[in-house]
Amino acid sequence: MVVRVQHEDFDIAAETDRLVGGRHDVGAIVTFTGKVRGDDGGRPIATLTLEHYPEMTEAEMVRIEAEARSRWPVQEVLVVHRVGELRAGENIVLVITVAPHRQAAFDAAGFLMDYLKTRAPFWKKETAPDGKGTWVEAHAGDDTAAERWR
Amino acid sequence: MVVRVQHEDFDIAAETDRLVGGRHDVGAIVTFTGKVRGDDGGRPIATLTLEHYPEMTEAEMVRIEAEARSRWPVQEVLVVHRVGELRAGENIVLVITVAPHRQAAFDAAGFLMDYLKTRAPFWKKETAPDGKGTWVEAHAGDDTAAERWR
Amino acid sequence: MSTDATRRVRLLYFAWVREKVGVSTEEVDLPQTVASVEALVEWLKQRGPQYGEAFARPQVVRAALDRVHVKPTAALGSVREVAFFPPVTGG
Amino acid sequence: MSTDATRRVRLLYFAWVREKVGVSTEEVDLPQTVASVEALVEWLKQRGPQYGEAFARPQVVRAALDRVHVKPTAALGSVREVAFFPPVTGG
Repeated sequence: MVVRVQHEDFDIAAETDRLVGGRHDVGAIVTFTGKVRGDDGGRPIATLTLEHYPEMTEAEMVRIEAEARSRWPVQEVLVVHRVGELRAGENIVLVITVAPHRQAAFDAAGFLMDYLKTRAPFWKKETAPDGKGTWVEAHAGDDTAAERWR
Repeated sequence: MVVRVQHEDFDIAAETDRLVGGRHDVGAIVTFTGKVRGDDGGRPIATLTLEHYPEMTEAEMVRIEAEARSRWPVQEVLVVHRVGELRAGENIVLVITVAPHRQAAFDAAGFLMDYLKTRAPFWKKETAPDGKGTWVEAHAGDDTAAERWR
Repeated sequence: MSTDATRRVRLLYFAWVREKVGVSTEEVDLPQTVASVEALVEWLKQRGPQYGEAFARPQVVRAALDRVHVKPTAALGSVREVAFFPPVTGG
Repeated sequence: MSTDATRRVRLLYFAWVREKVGVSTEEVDLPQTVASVEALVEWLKQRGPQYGEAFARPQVVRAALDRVHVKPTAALGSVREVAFFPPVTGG
């Protein structure tokens, strides 16, 4: 797997092409893109600031990748997570899974997102248009979603 | 929903941008791309020819869309299905789902693919490098996958 | 057979069903006595050997009435378009 | 306290835990008696009010030992890097 943490935006088409360009053994590609919404439960959001723990991110993602590969016959997996200050409407995270058949691609992508949400060391702070900052609280629903894979 | 049947290839980035460009209420985008593999269970495939029943495709896809929208809070749904003669490595089908949160986008995309596979009136004929044509047989697994949503 | 005892129906065939029947579409005047999808299949089989080939394994041929999937026992009613095809393999 | 009764550990803080503690990282010499994550939290709380604030609700602060998620009862062992942070909110 490739895991990248970067401030710059990602280009889904270019990333997909890098994984599958010219290959004839791929039947299914799933991409997930997470974006900054302009409000969170009615509270307006101007920017989202993402902080992370770089050394642990890498270690944790390697573990998550090994888990995904042991469960599903995926050919390629890519995770790109942005950090720093992002504006409403911008991309946050990209997951791409590539497999011969669709179910493995769908399941692995869902699994990676659930694990990213509950295990990867990233934290989001929302800043309202008036400058007030609020750390995003974890959703109990994310833990429940991740539990599905146990 | 937009459902398009066309011979020409699709541009995932352009289609995604058309659905979500400039919006600030989108949190999750899932894309599924199905591709022509160069072999089917060891049998080499040079081209795949897709035939369909145009008037029924439209009617069936409208029904499938209504079902997906009644089940999940999706903001946008797009299905593009190619027909005619496609070569190994080419795209066949694109599904894009757009939602405020990831689970709806994942579930709606999986549902749409399962229903496309089992209900949309398309038929695939594989042609081997030696010119021999074989109609693809339906997978029992696809019916099982579609049953999950009942 | 009087005209008011038949109705004109458009038949469509797809994939290998089309290849075996030899045409992709035809118009037929169906006797009123042909009242269900399975009765239509039996009626077609008497029209020529190509239909016998196409419907040799009737359980693997699916049907749609006016563009809606139906079972073999479905009543034709006042249907205008009947399609026969193998299990779908799109996506 | 003799040197061989302590070991040097690197502490990292993230998100609002970092904001409350006031630094993102520090090196501390831990007594050998501080043997678990929860014992380390208690030891930190005695160092100053900022730790008391950061760990006011210890159940919502998570920890990692050498970059692996652990429970509060986990033994520190020969750990070199301990991180404290709120439940993660990435993705």
